Amino acid sequence: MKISATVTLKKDVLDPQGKAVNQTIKNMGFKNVTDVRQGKYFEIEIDEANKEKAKEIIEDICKKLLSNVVIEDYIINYK
Amino acid sequence: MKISATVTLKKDVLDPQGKAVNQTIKNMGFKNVTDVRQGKYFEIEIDEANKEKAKEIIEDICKKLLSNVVIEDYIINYK
Amino acid sequence: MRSSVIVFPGSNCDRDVAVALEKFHIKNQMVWHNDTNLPKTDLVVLPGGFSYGDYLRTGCIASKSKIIDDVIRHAKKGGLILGICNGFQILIEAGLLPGILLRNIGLRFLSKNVFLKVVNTDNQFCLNYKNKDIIQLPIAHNEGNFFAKKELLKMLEDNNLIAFKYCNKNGEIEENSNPNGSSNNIAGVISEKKNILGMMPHPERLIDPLLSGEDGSILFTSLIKS
Amino acid sequence: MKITPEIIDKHGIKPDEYKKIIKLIGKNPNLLELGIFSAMWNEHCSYKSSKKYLKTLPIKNDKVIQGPGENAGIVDIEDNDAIVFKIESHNHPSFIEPYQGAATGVGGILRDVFTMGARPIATLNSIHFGSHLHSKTKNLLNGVVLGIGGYGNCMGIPTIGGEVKFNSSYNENILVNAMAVGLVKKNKIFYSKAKGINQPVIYVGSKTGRDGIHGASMASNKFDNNSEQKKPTVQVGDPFTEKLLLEACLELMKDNSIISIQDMGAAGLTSSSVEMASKGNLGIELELEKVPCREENMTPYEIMLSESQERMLLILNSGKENQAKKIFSKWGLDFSIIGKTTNSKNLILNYNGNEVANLPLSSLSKDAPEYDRKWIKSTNSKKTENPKNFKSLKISTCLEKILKSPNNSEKSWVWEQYDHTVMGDTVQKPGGDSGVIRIHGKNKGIALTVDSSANYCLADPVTGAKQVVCETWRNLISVGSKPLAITNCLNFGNPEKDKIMGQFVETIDGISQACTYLDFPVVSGNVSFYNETKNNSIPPTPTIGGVGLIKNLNNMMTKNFKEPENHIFVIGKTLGHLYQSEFFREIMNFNNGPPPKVNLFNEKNNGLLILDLISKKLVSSVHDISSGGMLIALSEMCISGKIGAKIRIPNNIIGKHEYLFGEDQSRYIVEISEKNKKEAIKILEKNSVYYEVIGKTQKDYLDLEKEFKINISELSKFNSIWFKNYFEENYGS
Ligand SMILES: Nc1ncnc2c1ncn2[C@@H]1O[C@H](COP(=O)(O)OP(=O)(O)O)[C@@H](O)[C@H]1O
Ligand SMILES: [Mg+2]
Repeated sequence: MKISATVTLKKDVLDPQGKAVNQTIKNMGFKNVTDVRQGKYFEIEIDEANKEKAKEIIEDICKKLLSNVVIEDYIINYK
Repeated sequence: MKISATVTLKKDVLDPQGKAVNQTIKNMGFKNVTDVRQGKYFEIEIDEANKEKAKEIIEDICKKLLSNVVIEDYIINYK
Repeated sequence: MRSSVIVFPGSNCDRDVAVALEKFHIKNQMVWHNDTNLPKTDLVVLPGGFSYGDYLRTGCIASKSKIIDDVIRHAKKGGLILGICNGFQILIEAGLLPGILLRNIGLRFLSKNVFLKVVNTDNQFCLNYKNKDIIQLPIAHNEGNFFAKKELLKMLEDNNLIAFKYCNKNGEIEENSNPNGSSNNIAGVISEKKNILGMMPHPERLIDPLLSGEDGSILFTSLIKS
Repeated sequence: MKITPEIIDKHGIKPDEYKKIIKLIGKNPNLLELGIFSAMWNEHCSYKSSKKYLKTLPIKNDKVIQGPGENAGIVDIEDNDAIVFKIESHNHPSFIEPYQGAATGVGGILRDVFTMGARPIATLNSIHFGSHLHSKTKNLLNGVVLGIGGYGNCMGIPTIGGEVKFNSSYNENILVNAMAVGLVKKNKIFYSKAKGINQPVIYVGSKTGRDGIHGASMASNKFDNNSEQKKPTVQVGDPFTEKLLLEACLELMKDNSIISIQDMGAAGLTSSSVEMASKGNLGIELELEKVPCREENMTPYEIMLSESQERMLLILNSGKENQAKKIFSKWGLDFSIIGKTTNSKNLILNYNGNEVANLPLSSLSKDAPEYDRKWIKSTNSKKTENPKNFKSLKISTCLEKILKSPNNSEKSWVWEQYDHTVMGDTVQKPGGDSGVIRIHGKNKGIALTVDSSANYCLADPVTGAKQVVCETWRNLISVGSKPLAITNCLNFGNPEKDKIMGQFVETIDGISQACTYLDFPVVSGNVSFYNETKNNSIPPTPTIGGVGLIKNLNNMMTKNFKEPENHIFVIGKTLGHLYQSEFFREIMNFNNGPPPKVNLFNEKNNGLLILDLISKKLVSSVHDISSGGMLIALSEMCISGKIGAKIRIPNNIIGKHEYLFGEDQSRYIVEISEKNKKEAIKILEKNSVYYEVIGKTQKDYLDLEKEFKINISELSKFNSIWFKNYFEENYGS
């Protein structure tokens, strides 16, 4: 099963990359872009047919590794 | 309008980060994870009510800035 | 004094810091990240470098290494721990120091000498800086932007847990001499028990007049001062 | 599969070359065999256009341990220490994907160095871009610098020198040349030559993917029924894996398990296996299913032609496999026994038990084509045309404009993105005439520099090439090192054009003359042809990387003025040659005319004299005069020393613009204290070296009598502002 997860910085955490991308987009002339936040995207291949079980495992991995809970949030997307 | 885009390495392109993350997940004892690919995730706030127009702009930004089409693919997600 | 430098895959200042330790007669051992136990040691050093290529988040994967459990035990017993650059990032990911290190504000790797104000000399690492509180050390990092939320910043300031701040050559702590965007110009922090120091600048790179300075030496001579 | 003329063409093989292949191997090649020929016989691997001329370079003296022909060159620096170094280009990949192109360029050249048993101790780079106004330049510059830094920083190897140049002739063909330098014990050098029959052939490092299967990939795509995606021809670097590979290789090299070792660079497994076996005059047999692969269903064709990075091929003494495997698995790297050496003198490839290729090795190496291409002499620019009158231009305005120009700006924006102090032995950082690295644990060091002068070379390839070698020599001298040897990267257009071939031939001639005269041999290098787009060729751009030895680091010299009230000497004669100068280019927008003449006698004489003054501790600072001329050199000494100077222009000169901005060769500016003046002059006169005393250092101001007086901090601003402004418009991108 393929499951993807996105990890983003919490709202109140500074996002230097997103900020810079936003600025560049503006400089390129796209005036109506008002904000950009950058995060990480993971595509995980898991050998587990049971959807619920897979979900639990990915949750666990997100918490323990893929995100730093102090500053980041994660979302898991099931296709 | 908020639109997000994910940029991932093309299928045959080496993904050193994904590889290292995959290995770590294995070392942490999650035996049934077989592959991880890592990409970038962007959340873009755009001041454009027309969905089609917004889509076009984001496409353009993805092509020109957020991805290098030589090695990366991008997907735009409309919520 | 005995020290252990932990070597992670991708560490690249492990030799440099070992050279510095030995120069000041600290008996050092290199310890592989995959070992479970530290040898008998007074000081644990997590060196600079790019452990695991800086992949995922800097210091994150290394903080899951086998040896880290024993490093945490060492910390709890009050043993000394020094994390330099990537070592600082690992300490944070391992939960031994608070805050987080984000990408430099300019999004560029920065390698240059910076001025630092020694803010706290009341810890084993900075004892000898007493009379010389403006020093110069090199930085070389991509992710040294120390970020802490308001409450944490206040806690660090109130409890005097900041070791170094970026400053100008006159010791003034101002925006222009903040190379990476760190909150309150913070370049290094210490733990509440003052036995752990994490810092972005590299003291081990300035221990020789030939290398245009010796401000780093003082940190090592502090360590051996009893 | 039938090999059609179209397939042959797609593999870059000419019809007569194809005939030659059939004759050499006595059969029609299959697709895999054709792919192997295409890789081995292309210009990049075979040097078919350049070989004839490369053979004429001076490659020996008593310090040279290894000249061209191995992964890198090696020179002796005494006490059983030796320096391994080479420069290589990664031009085309960097234009397509600047970050990855530049990064893998650094990765590749580092492997060339550590494959010989050396620990890399420094890297340098020479990068050329199009006009700063060209739409692609900013992004390319940014990506290349990030890529070089990204790889070198992660490896923990200081990047301590380089050059950055802009010229519209590189608009569609940027140059990224990377140089790596390593330290090895003289008695622990490893070579690529295979020895012994039935010895195991080992693959280590990263897995093989479908990276960089070049032009050939297009051909193979056609045969792929379900060809879903266009295959990537750009390799992605993984500096983390390379760091592990470095440490694992050096660990294994501690004992005598390795018979020979070769990195997989261009043409990957093909060229590495062919080179090792043919150098050893042996055969080699590989089982391709044993090659660790990253993707499923990789074909033998893809496996042999992949250019995946961070891989090495080893031949071990049989019986040492297990012990070696332990080391590589400790570092988390793939390790696989993929074949053995044989006495057949053939390359035999098997895949799941079937023979899929069988070629005589000689057909791939020594019998590969070697061309004597047509060439014509370059029409050198003459002093016929002159620019408009410049005599009335204010010197201060010209100085400001030159200091602020992209090519003459100081480059700290670039080198501050490179870790240049890691390893704790950087005794002279970027920004000086050469970087200097201490030999770990000792009080000696090596000086390193890379240089090029494409403008001079285009105007007159022979003189230009001589000049670059001399400039390298001068940069090494200026920091107090004895020049030892060079490596060279020859960047040119299409050698099938007689004009370009002429530039190449003449460049080699110039390099040879200078290196021979200065006893400054060429020990390694690389040729990059076909740097042209739509018939626009780059100018001939030989890049020279030089290495010098400082036996006692207490004698190292720097260019920054040290204190006020010292005398300023110009060593060497100023004739005022302005053609091809930065003054003509930046101020007059005038690009014609010949480059300055190079007098090898003066070059050597002046250089050795400077070394003598340095070793006798008679000078406080030294800087060579190069592009921009005397006033630019003076300004740089002021800026870096934060010390001013008061200069008097002599009366009896041709013209002050010529005097101050002329680019005559073999000149240095030196700072000498009152105390040492007499002694220094005595030595200068004894050696009949031409010198002038042009003024004195002073506090805070550069003061040119009757012309201007400017504060050093302002001067410094002029020189540092360009990069900041260029990128601030587009902050952080
Ligand atoms: N311009 C040159 N001058 C001298 N030697 C050269 C030159 N170009 C290439 N060589 C030598 O030819 C050999 C093969 O070069 P190359 O194919 O670039 O090496 P690699 O296989 O390591 O990439 C090397 O030993 C190199 O030093
Ligand atoms: Mg090689």
